[in-house]
Order: sequence, then C-alpha cells, then structure tokens
Amino acid sequence: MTGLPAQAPARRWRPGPLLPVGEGRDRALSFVIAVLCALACLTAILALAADRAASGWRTQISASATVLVRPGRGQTSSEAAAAAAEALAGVPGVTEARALDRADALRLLTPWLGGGVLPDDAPIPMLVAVDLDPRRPATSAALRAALANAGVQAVLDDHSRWLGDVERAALIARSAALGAGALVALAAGAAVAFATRAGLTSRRDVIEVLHLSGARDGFISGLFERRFAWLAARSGAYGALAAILLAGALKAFGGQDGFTPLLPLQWSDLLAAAPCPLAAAGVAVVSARRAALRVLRAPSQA
Amino acid sequence: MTGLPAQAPARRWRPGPLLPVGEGRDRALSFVIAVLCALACLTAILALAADRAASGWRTQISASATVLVRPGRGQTSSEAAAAAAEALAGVPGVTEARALDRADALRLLTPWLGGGVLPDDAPIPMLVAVDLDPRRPATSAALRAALANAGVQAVLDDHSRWLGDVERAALIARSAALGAGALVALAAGAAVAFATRAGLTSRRDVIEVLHLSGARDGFISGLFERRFAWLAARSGAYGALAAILLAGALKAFGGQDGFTPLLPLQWSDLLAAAPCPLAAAGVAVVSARRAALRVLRAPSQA
Amino acid sequence: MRYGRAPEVLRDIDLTLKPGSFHFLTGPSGAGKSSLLKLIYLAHGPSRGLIRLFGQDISTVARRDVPDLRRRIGVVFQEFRLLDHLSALDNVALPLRIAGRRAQEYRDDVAELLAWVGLGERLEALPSTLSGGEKQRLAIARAVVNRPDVLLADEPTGNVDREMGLRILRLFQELNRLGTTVLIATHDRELVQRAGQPVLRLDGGRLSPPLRPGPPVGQASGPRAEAEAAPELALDPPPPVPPPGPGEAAA
Amino acid sequence: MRYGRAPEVLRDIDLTLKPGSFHFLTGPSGAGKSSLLKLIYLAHGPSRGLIRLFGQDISTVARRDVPDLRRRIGVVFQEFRLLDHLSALDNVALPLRIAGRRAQEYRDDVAELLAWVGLGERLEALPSTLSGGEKQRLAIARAVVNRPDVLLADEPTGNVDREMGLRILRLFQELNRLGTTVLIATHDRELVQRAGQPVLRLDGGRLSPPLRPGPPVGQASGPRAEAEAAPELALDPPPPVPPPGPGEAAA
Ligand SMILES: Nc1ncnc2c1ncn2[C@@H]1O[C@H](COP(=O)(O)OP(=O)(O)OP(=O)(O)O)[C@@H](O)[C@H]1O
Ligand SMILES: Nc1ncnc2c1ncn2[C@@H]1O[C@H](COP(=O)(O)OP(=O)(O)OP(=O)(O)O)[C@@H](O)[C@H]1O
Ligand SMILES: [Mg+2]
Ligand SMILES: [Mg+2]
Repeated sequence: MTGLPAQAPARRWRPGPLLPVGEGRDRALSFVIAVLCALACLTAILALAADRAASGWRTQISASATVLVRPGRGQTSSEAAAAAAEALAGVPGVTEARALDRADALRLLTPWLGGGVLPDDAPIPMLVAVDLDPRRPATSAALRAALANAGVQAVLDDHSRWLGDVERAALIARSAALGAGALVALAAGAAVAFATRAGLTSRRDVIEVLHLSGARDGFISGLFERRFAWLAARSGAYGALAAILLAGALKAFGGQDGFTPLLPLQWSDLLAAAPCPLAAAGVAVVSARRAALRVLRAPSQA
Repeated sequence: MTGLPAQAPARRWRPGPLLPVGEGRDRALSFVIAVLCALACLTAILALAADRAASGWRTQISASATVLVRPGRGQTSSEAAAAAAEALAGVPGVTEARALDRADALRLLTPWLGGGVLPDDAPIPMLVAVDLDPRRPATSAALRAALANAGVQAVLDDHSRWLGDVERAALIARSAALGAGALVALAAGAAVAFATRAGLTSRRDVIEVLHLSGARDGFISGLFERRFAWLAARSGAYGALAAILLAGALKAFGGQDGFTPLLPLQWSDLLAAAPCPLAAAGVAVVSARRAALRVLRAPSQA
Repeated sequence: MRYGRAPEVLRDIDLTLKPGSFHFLTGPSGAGKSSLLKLIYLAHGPSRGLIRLFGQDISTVARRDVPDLRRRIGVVFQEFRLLDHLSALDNVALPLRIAGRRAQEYRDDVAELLAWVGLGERLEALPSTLSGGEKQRLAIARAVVNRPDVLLADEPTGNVDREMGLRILRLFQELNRLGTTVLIATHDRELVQRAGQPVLRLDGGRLSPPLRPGPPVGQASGPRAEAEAAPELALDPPPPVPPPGPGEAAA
Repeated sequence: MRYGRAPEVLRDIDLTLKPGSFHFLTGPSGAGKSSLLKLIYLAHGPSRGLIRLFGQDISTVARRDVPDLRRRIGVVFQEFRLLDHLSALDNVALPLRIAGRRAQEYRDDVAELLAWVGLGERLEALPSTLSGGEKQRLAIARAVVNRPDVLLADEPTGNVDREMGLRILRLFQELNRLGTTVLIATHDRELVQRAGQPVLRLDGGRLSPPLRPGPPVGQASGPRAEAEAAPELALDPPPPVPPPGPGEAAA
C-alpha cells in the first residue's frame, strides 16, 4: 500500500469531499436533466417564434383593408379610385390609402391567376389598398362613412372574415407553443426535483454519520444543495447549449424561403435558453434542501 | 414483535421478492421515463401529422393545373373554355378537366377580392381546372401540345413556380418533425438505459450476495431484467397514455377551423404511441442485462 | 424505550454516569445495550422518561443546540458506520472537520492516532479495502480523535485479536485518565476482567447495579451523561418525580 | 494473493482441509484470514498458485459450473452481508431459494433453525431492526441452512455473548459430525479452547502448521477444500509442481 507516511508535508494534502463524487447515479441524473433541459429550451425558443408568427399574421391582416371601386357616372375607374383613396386617407387610424394602378392590380392578381394571362384590355376593377395604424386601426364603419361622404361607389373588404379564422389559428398556435414549453419545463423541473431527492436518499448513511458526529442541519443540507445545484446547473447548461445549437442550425439552414416564413425564428430567441442552468440549479437546491432536511428530521428524536 | 410463530400454516406464507421494491430511486426513474416517453410519443404523433400535411400540400399542388382561356374569333369565352377542357381531358395523366362557369370563377376569385364586389358585367377570363393523376401526372408539355392541337388560345399555369417552394417547405417540416421525434425517442431510450444501469449499480450488494450464494448469472440478471422491464413498460405506458390524451385533446378541441388544417391530425395517428411501452421495456431489458452481467463478471475471479 | 409498536426494550433504567467514570455495559445479545447507547448519543428519543446530558434535560434542548452536545460525545458504532468513499485519514478526521478545524492543523495528529491503532501504513486506504479488525480500529480512532467528554463504545473489540484489544483498552483508559467519561458495551469477558472497572449488566430490559467498585455518586459539575427511561404502562408504578438538582437523573 | 498493486497478503500457503475436518484459523488482525477464506469461497482468484476444491482445480472449472461449487459452501461473512429488504426468514432461506427449493417445503425448517439461534420471535424482522448479535446469528443460520459440504465462518462470535457463542460452536460441531468440513476464522480464544480442535495460525502471510491434533492427511474422496497461493516474484523460489493425484494440493 502506498499510504502517505505520517510525516509527509501537510501542505500537499487535501481532505476528500464529504459527499461521494462521480457515481453512475449522478451521471445518469445529469444526462436525463440535460435532455429534459434541452427539450424545454428548444420548446421555449420555438414557442417564441410561433408566438411571433401568430401575432405577425394578426397584425398583417388587421392592419390592412382593400377597397374595390366601381367607377361612377362620367368617371374612369382610375379617377374613382383616386377619389376613394383621397377620402380614405383623411380618416383617423388610416396610415396610407393608395390607389393601385393597373400594373399593381395585375401584380396582386398574379399569385392567383398566374402571370401575364389577362388580356391587356380586360377591364379589371380598381383597387385601393388601405394601410391602417396597427395600434388604433380605423373601424370599418368609419371607412364606409368616409367613402359614402365622398360619393364613391365602393365595396370595402376589411378582411374581417379572415381575421376571425386567423386569430383563432394564431391563438391555438400560440397556446400550443406556450403550453408545450410550460409542460416540458415543468417536466424538467419535476425530474430535477425528483431525481435529486432519490439521489440524496441513497446517501442516507452519509447524512446519518455526519448528523451523529455533530454536524448542523444547515451544514449537511448545504453539502447536498451545492452538489445538486452544481450538477443541475452543469446539466442545464449542456442542455441549453444543445438546444441553442439545434435552433441555430434550424435558423441558419432553414433558409429564407423554407422554414423562416412559417416560423420566424430570430437569433435573439436563442436567449430564451439562457436562464435554463440557473432555473435547474434553483429547482435542485430547493428540492435537495427539502429532501435533506426531511432525512435529518426523521430518524432522530422520533 | 409479531413474527409468525414457527408453526403458522405454511400455506399462507409467501417469500419476499429477491430485489428490493418501491424505493424512491425507482419512483424517480419511473417518472423520468414516463415524461420522456410522453414527449417521444407526442413528437411521433405530431410528426405523423406534419408528414401528412407536407405530402398533402405537395400532392394538392402538383396534382392540379389551371388553364386561362382567351376566346378565339367567333367564340364566346364559355365555348373556348369548353373546347379547351375537352382537349385536355384526352391527355394521358389528366383525371379531369372542367371548364369553370362564371359563378365558379367568381368563387375562386372571392378569397382574394372579397365577395360580391365585381360588377355583374365585368368580363372575367374563363378558367379550366385540370386535375392530374397524382401518381403519373401529365407533363406541362403534353398539356400545352393538346391545347395547341385543339387550336385554343390559352395560358397554362402548372403551379410549378409554387411547387418548388412548397416542396422545400414540406421537406423541412417533414424532416424537422421526424428529426424531433427521433431525437426525443433516442433521448428516452438513452435515459432508460442509463437510469437502469444506475439503478442496478446501487444494488450491487444484492448481486454479490446472490452470486456468492451460488445463484447463476442468468438467474441474477433475470431478476433485474424483469424488474426494469416491468418498470420501464409501466412508465412507458403512462407516458404513452399521457401523450394520447394530449394529442386527442388537440384533435378534439383544435377544431376544424383552427389547428386541423395546419396539422391534419387523425385519430389513427394516436396509434403511434402504442409501441412505446414495449420499446421502453426492450431497452430496459438489454441495458439491465448488460449492466448486471458486468457487475457479475467484475468482482469474482478477478 | 421501544421501537415502533414492539414491546419495550428498556424499562426502569436509572443510570447516572459520574463525569470521569469508566463503566462496562454487558448483557445477553439483544438485551438493549446498543439501544441504551443510542439514547445517550441522541440517535433515538425515549418513548417516555427523562434523559439529562451534561446537566440539561435533552427534551428541553433546542434543536440547533443538539449538534454541540453531540460533538462532546464520541461513539464507536457496533457496525462501524465508516464513510466508504473517504480514506481512513478522512474518516478519522470527520469530527474535526465538522467542528470546523482546518485540514493542515489536524492532519499530523490524525496520522499519529492512526499509527497508534496500527493503521499507519493505510492512511489513504478506503474502508472497503480494510480487514474487519482494521475497520473497527478506524471506527475507534474516529470516536476518540476529538477528545470527547463522553466516549461510548459498542462492542469495540469484537473483530480484533487480544493484543490489539488490550491496546485499545489502554487507549480508552488513557482518555479516561484525561477526564473522559467512558461507557463500553461488550461481550468480551477478558477485556472486562483486565480493566477491573465497574460492570453494569442489562437483562430483560432492566439494569443491575454495578458489580465491581460501584460508581461514585454525588453532585458534580462538568461533563455528565445521564440516560433514563421510565415505565409508561398504567400497570407499572408511575415514575417518581426526578429531583430538581442540577446533577443526577432519577426515575 | 494480492489486492491490486498492494504487497502480497498471502504467500506460500499450503493448506489441505481433509473432508470432515474442523479447523480454527487465527492470526493478528489484518493477517489475511478473510482473504484466505475468500480464495476458498471463490470470491477472489489467486494472483498465482493453485486452488483445488472438491478435487477440481478451480482455474479449470467452467464459469457455469462455479455456482454448483458455491452451493456446497456455506459462508458466514465477517460483515454479515444480509439483504436489508428481506425478512430474517427470507434471508436465511436465500440459499434454498437459489437452489430451487419451494417455499412451502423449507419454511418450517428455516423457522426451526431460527428458533435454535434464538430468533424464533423475529422471523419477520428486517435486519436493520436486529441487534448486532442477532444479525450475526442470522448470518450463521443462512450459512448452515442447506447443510453445506464446507462451512467457512469469519469471526462468527464477535458480537454474541459467551453462552450464545458456545451454542453456535455446538451447532458447528453438530454439522461437522454430520460430515461438513468446518473452518472458522476467529480471535475468540475461549471458543478455540473449548472446541479443542486444531488451530491454524496465519501471520506475515504465512500459515503455521496446526497447533493442536493435526489434521489427518491422506487420499480421500468426497468433499474437499484446498486453498493455495504460491509465490510469484522471481526472487522467491518457484512453486513446486503440484502432484497430479486427485487428492491434495501443493506449493
Ligand atoms: N430499529 C429497531 N427496530 C425494532 N427493534 C429493534 C431496533 N433496533 C433494535 N431492536 C430490537 O431491540 C432489542 C435490543 O437491541 P439492541 O441492539 O439494543 O441489543 P444489544 O444489547 O445491543 O444486542 P447485541 O449484543 O446483540 O448487539 C433487540 O431485540 C432488537 O431486535
Ligand atoms: N479489497 C482489498 N483491497 C486491498 N487490500 C485489502 C482488501 N481486502 C483486504 N485487504 C488487505 O489485506 C490484508 C488482509 O485482510 P484480511 O481481511 O484478509 O485480514 P483478516 O485476517 O481477516 O483481519 P481481521 O481479523 O481484522 O478481519 C489487510 O491488510 C487488508 O487491509
Ligand atoms: Mg448491540
Ligand atoms: Mg477478516
């Protein structure tokens, strides 16, 4: 045996950690926490993006209206459109009202009919595109009144038919994303708490020996708090890192055309993973403390 | 003490299980496995739906084409459209070619222009909707040739401009869904394996006592295999059940208008969760066996 | 005292250990020797009765003061209770670490103590690589390392040979000479005979008076361990009220 | 034999236990008694040398035949090694369960054996609620329950009183009378003196010849335990070739 001789320089010697380290139990626990944290972070990041997408649809739709102008007597359709645009621009809550010229109108029709298919002389209705102030949009009634006042024969489409659908879809997407994020975060937290408690119970013998040797409750539970906080924080960091790399890859390679329009991920969303290690450590500390104190209170003075 | 007296009827007595049961360790393990299995199942179910949505878009788009007919000399636009439809219907790979009447055409324009806004006498181009055989769609060239043969002046839109975009988006959605599913399933499997090993290592003492008492390797590892298989199967079943309930709720309350068009979940998709308990048990058995045999081989005959 | 709903293990115990005394505790296996020691080192509360330790009724001691009492008691557990992940040196140093002593201060003392119990070559060994007797000596070294006011040893020589047993006895006697109150539960007749100290015998849950030179009784200041468990069943006579003096316990 | 890179614990051991013999094994704490027993019950292989058990060289025994050999050996471990989650009854019945016996068959026998070692009232008790001596008796009951061909006991009386110690000795002698080869490692002089059986003394890694009536040597069939650990260092003399006869070991 190579035990240090008693007269070895005291300086070089350091006492061992009071809690056993590096057990398989701990590694399994770390791994599972890391996986759950990665899932929670990924869900949080995607939830942010989904939320942004949902509110994006909503504002895009509610912040615009289309007016189809029918030329009155003695007016070309262009003149009628210009008059309508002028009348609408004066309404409070309207940012801009723009009469589309024939080219614009055709461009708008293109996605639906294909390009360059309408005969040049096909009479198309004139459109006025109205942009509304997204914060205080003009009501449909105000727009209709302005058109009637200006004596323009026109049909207003404020997209309200679509708005309901889109809002419902957005609400669902948003709550699904947030719900999934909360669910996974909760599961990760519960797993940290649960596994911390289990990991601690299996070291009951250490607790009892320390206890009977006169260690204070705070000293003992502090050992476990630090151990599991550190374990959870490290696992949480690994998990967050994995989530950030994965989401970053999605953002980088998802491309402008493919994924991004559906799920407008922004680089700043990746920050949602940042609090993960801290949160994991916090959960671990609280549950380690509670579990340690329960073991401490149980056997003695029963 | 209330020990059974030695002469108690032997019939009533049953020996205790050779492995300790109901430890906190096991409960934590069960919980974590259940959570990961639930996530894996949920991801699998949603991946199925996403995959269906993606291929749905693709076939919808690639299986149709639109032809815009310009009336030739001495033809009304309806006559021209009918001629075009007849010509196209004969092309191999075309399932149906249907001239839209004015009402149909207006209805198709409605989503974009709003309803009832076109003056009744507005001349609108006539459309022929062509449905293609999804398995062997007619090529654009074949359709164009057929139109030219019939002497119809027409513009063909085979949606190929959109097809590329949609195919890219579908590919991304599909691989994201499958990737997430595989990732979570892998994580769940690894957690089962890892945690099984850790749970077993902490019962090393039991293994050693059984070993030294003359138990065969297979007998000992069998105890652990059964124990952890059962634990993993039960946790997996709980997880699968949770996923099914959650996905079922999405399907039932997501509604026709909201979630379903985006993610066409079907009741049969929920079956994707069914193999979960079995898979979890399988992973657990394999890792329990490997871990047990490693412990058994290690200490003796070293 | 009783465990759960089992019959009482200890009854009508009236034991006062004078500071600086040295007693053996004997009795058949299962008589309750370890249980009595548990009461004294506060691992278990009495189901009824009074325990006074260092002049304080332990039922009135605030929870946060208990560790201070425990630090004044050294215990050799029957099943050793070593920490498997710590070296021999760290195991022995445990009470010193808990008391807040610095590693550099105590290391050499601990190494010396280990050499004294014959483990000078195994300072870094883990308990799992020690023989039964080596573990027992390690447990003894841990119990005495911080010169406790009270030393409780439960079967401390069950796994060592006679020479080592006598060496351990000398260690206990030396501590006792320096003022430590010593109580040793043992089956080892030779040890008891060699020491020539009073023997308390526990049987059927009751304690017989000391067989050899009885322990001096009297008011005394300083360290003092007193364990007592009074009857509770209505059929038993009610325990007499303990005298209010600061010294001994009664029942 | 050696542990890891530590110095050799056992050297030049040449021990043949005749079937049906009864030996004590003594020696100072840490001499290697438990290690020698470990070699015999196949918990540890020798770093060099030859071990023959029941006439077979254990290095040539197939892995799947080892359990059969182990079932013929009963061991009382120094640290008991009881299973904490099993009742006293289930702990003792363990070897029978492993051998495939049915619960209904063995239950009454096991309960009787437990009563014999004074645990008749604690059949359903968990080991953690037993006293030190009670645990030790449980470990002894487990070792003898299936009438092993060889019984190895490591310090089996360290935690029991004299009367119980002699009772246990009688149990071992009874088994021996029925044909079991018995080897008991102990520090208990009284036990050794009472038994009047040959004593092997282990010191400095070497085994002294039996002190009292030597074990009869000779070719014999039937159960036989032979442990041997030959020197390995080049400086040591090479071990003599073991004789090819089916009986004893050498080196
Ligand atoms: N935790 C417990 N729960 C229930 N019963 C217990 C517990 N600990 C001890 N006992 C019982 O109390 C009695 C006294 O046990 P104790 O350990 O005090 O005996 P002991 O005198 O130390 O015996 P030994 O000499 O064998 O160590 C025994 O019958 C034992 O089974
Ligand atoms: N697993 C191990 N690894 C390393 N060294 C060990 C191991 N087991 C025992 N030893 C050492 O081998 C030597 C002999 O140990 P063993 O347990 O055989 O002694 P023993 O004769 O049974 O002593 P005791 O009477 O104290 O039980 C001791 O010095 C011990 O420290
Ligand atoms: Mg005891
Ligand atoms: Mg030993």
